[in-house]
Amino acid sequence: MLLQATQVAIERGDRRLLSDVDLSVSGGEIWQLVGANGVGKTSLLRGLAGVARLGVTGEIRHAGAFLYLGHASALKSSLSPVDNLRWHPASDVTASVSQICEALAAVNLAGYEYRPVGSLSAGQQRRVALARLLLSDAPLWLLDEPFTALDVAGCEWLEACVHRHVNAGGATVFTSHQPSRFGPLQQDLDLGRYAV
Amino acid sequence: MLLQATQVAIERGDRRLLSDVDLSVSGGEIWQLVGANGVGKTSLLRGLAGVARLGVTGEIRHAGAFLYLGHASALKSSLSPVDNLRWHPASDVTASVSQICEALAAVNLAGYEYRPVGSLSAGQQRRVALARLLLSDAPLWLLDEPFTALDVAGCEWLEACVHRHVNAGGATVFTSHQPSRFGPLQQDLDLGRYAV
Amino acid sequence: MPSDQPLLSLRVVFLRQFLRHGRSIMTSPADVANPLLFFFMVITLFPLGLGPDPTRLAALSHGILWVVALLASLMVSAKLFASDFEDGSLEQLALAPYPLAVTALAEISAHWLATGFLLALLSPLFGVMLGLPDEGLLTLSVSLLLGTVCLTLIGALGSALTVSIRRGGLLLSLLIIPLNVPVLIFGTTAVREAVLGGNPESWLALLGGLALGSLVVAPLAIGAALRVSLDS
Amino acid sequence: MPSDQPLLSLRVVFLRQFLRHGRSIMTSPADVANPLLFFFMVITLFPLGLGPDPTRLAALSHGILWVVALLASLMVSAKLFASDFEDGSLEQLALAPYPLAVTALAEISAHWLATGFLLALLSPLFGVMLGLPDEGLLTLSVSLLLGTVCLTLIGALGSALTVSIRRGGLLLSLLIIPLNVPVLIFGTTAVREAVLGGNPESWLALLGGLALGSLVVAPLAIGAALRVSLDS
Amino acid sequence: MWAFIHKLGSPPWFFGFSGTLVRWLLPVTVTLLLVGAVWGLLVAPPDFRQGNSYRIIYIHVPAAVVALAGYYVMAFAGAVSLIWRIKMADVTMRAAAPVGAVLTAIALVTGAIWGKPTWGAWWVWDARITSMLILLFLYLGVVALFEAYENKTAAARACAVLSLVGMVNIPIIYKSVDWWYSLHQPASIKFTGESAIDSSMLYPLLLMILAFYCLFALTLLLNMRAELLWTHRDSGWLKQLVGDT
Amino acid sequence: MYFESLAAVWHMDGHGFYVWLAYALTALPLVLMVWLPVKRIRQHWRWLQAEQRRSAAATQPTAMGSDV
Ligand code: HEM
Ligand SMILES: Nc1ncnc2c1ncn2[C@@H]1O[C@H](COP(=O)(O)OP(=O)(O)OP(=O)(O)O)[C@@H](O)[C@H]1O
Ligand SMILES: Nc1ncnc2c1ncn2[C@@H]1O[C@H](COP(=O)(O)OP(=O)(O)OP(=O)(O)O)[C@@H](O)[C@H]1O
Ligand SMILES: [Mg+2]
Ligand SMILES: [Mg+2]
Repeated sequence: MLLQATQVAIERGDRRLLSDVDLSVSGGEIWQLVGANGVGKTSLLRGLAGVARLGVTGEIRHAGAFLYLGHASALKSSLSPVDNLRWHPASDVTASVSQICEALAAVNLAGYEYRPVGSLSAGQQRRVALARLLLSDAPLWLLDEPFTALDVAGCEWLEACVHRHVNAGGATVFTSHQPSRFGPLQQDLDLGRYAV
Repeated sequence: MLLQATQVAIERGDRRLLSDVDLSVSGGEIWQLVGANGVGKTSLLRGLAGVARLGVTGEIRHAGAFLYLGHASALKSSLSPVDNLRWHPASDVTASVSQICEALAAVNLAGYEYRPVGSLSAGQQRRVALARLLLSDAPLWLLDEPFTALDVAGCEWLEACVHRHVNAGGATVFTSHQPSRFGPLQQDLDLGRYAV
Repeated sequence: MPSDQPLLSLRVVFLRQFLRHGRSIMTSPADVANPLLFFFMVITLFPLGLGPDPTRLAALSHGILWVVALLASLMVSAKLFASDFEDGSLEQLALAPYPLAVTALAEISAHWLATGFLLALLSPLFGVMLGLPDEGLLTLSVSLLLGTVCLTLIGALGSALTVSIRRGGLLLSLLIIPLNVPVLIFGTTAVREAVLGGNPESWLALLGGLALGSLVVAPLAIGAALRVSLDS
Repeated sequence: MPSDQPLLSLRVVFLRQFLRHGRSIMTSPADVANPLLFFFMVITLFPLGLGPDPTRLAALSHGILWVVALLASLMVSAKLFASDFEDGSLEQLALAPYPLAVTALAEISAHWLATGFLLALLSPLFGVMLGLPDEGLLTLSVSLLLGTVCLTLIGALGSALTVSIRRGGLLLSLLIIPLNVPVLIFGTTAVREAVLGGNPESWLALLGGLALGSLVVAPLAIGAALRVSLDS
Repeated sequence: MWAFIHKLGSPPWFFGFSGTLVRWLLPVTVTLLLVGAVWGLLVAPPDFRQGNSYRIIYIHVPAAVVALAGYYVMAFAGAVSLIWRIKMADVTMRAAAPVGAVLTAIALVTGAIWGKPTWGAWWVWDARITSMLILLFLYLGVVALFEAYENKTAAARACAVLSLVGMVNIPIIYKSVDWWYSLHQPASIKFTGESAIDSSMLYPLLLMILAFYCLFALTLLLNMRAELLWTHRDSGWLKQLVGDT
Repeated sequence: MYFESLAAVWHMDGHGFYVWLAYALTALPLVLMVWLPVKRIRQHWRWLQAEQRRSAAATQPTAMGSDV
């Protein structure tokens, strides 16, 4: 069991969004948080990660490390992708330049290693953020709309990446508005059912 | 002919992205700009709209008004949707509060009229920006990734909206990574062919 | 956006943009109160730094008040266009069928009314606190009224020039401090003349000339600078 | 992120974060130069505002230098956590298995080294420009060295408290100026005593005490404030 | 004692208790204020040096004293809310800040008015005056910070952190401003402060100080009740209370 | 009573302006400080009562709720 959430309720700005959400994620599982705009997917994911604590009640337990990638990509736009990836704020792991360049090549950004991130296109910036997946060894991934701004090839790469991760015993919880990204492999948590 | 671009070339930061792009858009047409991440879709659209002029060469002619909605939504996060929409910076048209509330209801934001935009979810903010489509009478729409962050119902609404607009003699140029949003109705401009 | 619609006259455009921006300022009283409070607080720092001796403070008061007004206006206008640039409003403004100079000037005017104008109105209060002789109070107020027009316009120019720079935008706009020097000199001299019983009018006239001049020149420069920022 | 990996010691975490931030500052010389530039430019305003009489300026110089140092630190720390908050780095830092207080302190230290420390080192130069007697120069430098530690920490607290507020603007200055008053008083008094031949040591000791105290208290408050900002 | 504090943290109990308290406190405060003001304005003899202008003391000093005490009330409430997460403490802190700011402003304004006939200047940078001004800034900072946050729970936490830091700072600020002033003190100003005050003048002053303390408590309670009514509008106990009336 | 006449009370040997100004500028905020929260409490209370009546009307059979 990598993540165990019981009876979680989410409030934002004095308004209750979700209540009694139960979720347990084990290795090898892919979970998609499903729901209309504004139902509380982002809020729940932030709660599960522990980024926001105010207004989050219930029990959330992690076994092991996890990697959270939110809407904001934690990239400094004046630094290059290499400088940005050299150190991940949330973990102890520091990557070597050659590892980083490999990861950047994998997300098809070879040649952009030393440009300021701010001068990349929307999809390229998202790719830099996703390169973190390759540099982390956390078994649980929490990804908020990771497919946004990616082109078709990018989406395929990300899907393959998640498959590999899951096959290696990891687990992924993600949000996306496109249904059934991973076909029968994935499980849906429909937040509409928990909305207050 | 609502938009006529001939021999357009785009440069960004000393690097030529696209050259010899020709595009002519007439009423009733839907054009999708297609291409991989970083090929220059956003840059071209900004060039067509005239937001950026440096590095854009070639001839671009508009007949009539147009509405450009970019990545940045031109919404003040501390103001409410109603205050934001009351006046569109790029046009003379001021909308009445009742019109605005109608438009907001159409994008399924009834009840959020007077909350600060910054406290809405990603998709809800996108919906506020798209409500501008309903308040404008420009015949040409230039939309950069308008489907981003929208849920399934939102995407359907936007598609219907574009259909209506086009049936009424308008035209739409948009970017999206999902191919063939509008099936046979749309035409693709594959920027990969013009990339330098 | 070269549109078919009959273009509105520039005056109407100005007024509309002015009202819009004014309303957006008025919805948050903090936006109006904070610059004044900031001014007040920085003024209290000077007696704390220079010592409380009333005669000495009185002799310095016109200089202190003017320098602080300059700093306050710098800090306040440094971010004038920042949010417009980041959220895409500036893009949209640039597409409007009117010169950016006019719309920018409207925004700046609303901003000035909420900061410089109020500051000039309340400045006699601060003058009294620093012991500025009564004869100088009116001149202080008038000189600030004219002076903050220049200061705000010049600050807006700095903001327009640096708005697209990712690092250090705020501080780079301080590079325009040299442009403010004449304003500072005319302003302080006017108040000093009034206190000493000379004739401040000629200095005030000079300030007025500066204000008029910058009202003509600065909007054009600001419009051009905003275009450059959008293109970068 | 309660991880299985052996946790690094806090010292290592601090050092690593410090180096990272330091490198990021070093990549843009503007970030380092700007506070100095601000200091320099604002100081040149005073002779213009107060009149160029050298003896009078010399008598006021310690106060002016300290007030300007305070304002510079105000402007610089205002944005300390802003970009971290906006681009999501703060979120990630909050997930790290270490107290936010430690990582924030590391960032602040790097920031101080690039601003306050340099300012203190170069301050004698500015002192000479304003005619501060030679006896005061060393004390000025030392007092600024200790004082900017407090100023930076308090500024960081203000930044942490206001980072999530959309119309923050000047709010930060309003919060921290009152807290900076003791630093200003101890600092100016130390320099004055040195100039007058008194004993500045006791005032410097007070400043050192303040610096130590804020090194203990401020990081905790900053950590709590950053958490609040993430939660809001 | 602990049980009492615990009960204070419970909104229904507090609402009932504060209702009774307010009903007593309101007439008491008004009476004290009126008696004190009439005594100070009309009955007490004039000061032998300042004449009748000294009568401002009967509002000036009470306002200043209570304003200073108010900051500690606010900061203490902030500490309680931060450590024990008691909602009522939030509400106390939130209510205390504007009240304290107004009292500080009153002390400053009446002091300035007093200064004109006494020193011939509306304002001088005296130690006590300056520290009072800084106290006003501290209060305004808390008020402004609270208003700036949209999420009021987060706002209360942020204000708690700020007021705690402010509380640590207040003695330092007061001491430092004192030293600052005594170092620079110019000869031209004499503060009448320390001279012994005659009992015929002292009694109304003490009465007014008591009255201002009552007023502070009263406005605090009223603000808290208003806040409670709104935040608990959906809770059962309040509905029952409304239904009963 | 120290003063002999009302005029003397008003004049206070030349200090009347300052004293009365100070008292007026104190009385005004003090009254507001008490009155504003009292007004807010009244408003909230009335709102709660109205709410209760509304929900009572909603739960009751419509035949009886005709007066609402
Ligand atoms: C803007 C002006 C003024 C401010 C802000 C101010 C502030 C204060 C404060 C904070 C206190 C309370 C000190 C304590 O708690 O012990 C106080 C007390 C007092 N003030 Fe003022 N004051 C001002 C002007 C004046 C003036 C002009 C006079 C009379 C000439 C005056 C006479 C007194 C006296 C007699 C006391 C009480 C005695 C004492 O505690 O020493 N004040 N003032
Ligand atoms: N500000 C900038 N300065 C310099 N180069 C830039 C800048 N912005 C973008 N570029 C470069 O221009 C190219 C095109 O960017 P653009 O944003 O137009 O791509 P796009 O087709 O919209 O991509 P996406 O699908 O990711 O949105 C990219 O390779 C990018 O690196
Ligand atoms: N900062 C905030 N303050 C108050 N309310 C907020 C805030 N952010 C979001 N909300 C509200 O919380 C609800 C859920 O927001 P959230 O971002 O979690 O939605 P979401 O499911 O991720 O939506 P989307 O599909 O649009 O990303 C929304 O209704 C929104 O109005
Ligand atoms: Mg979301
Ligand atoms: Mg793009």
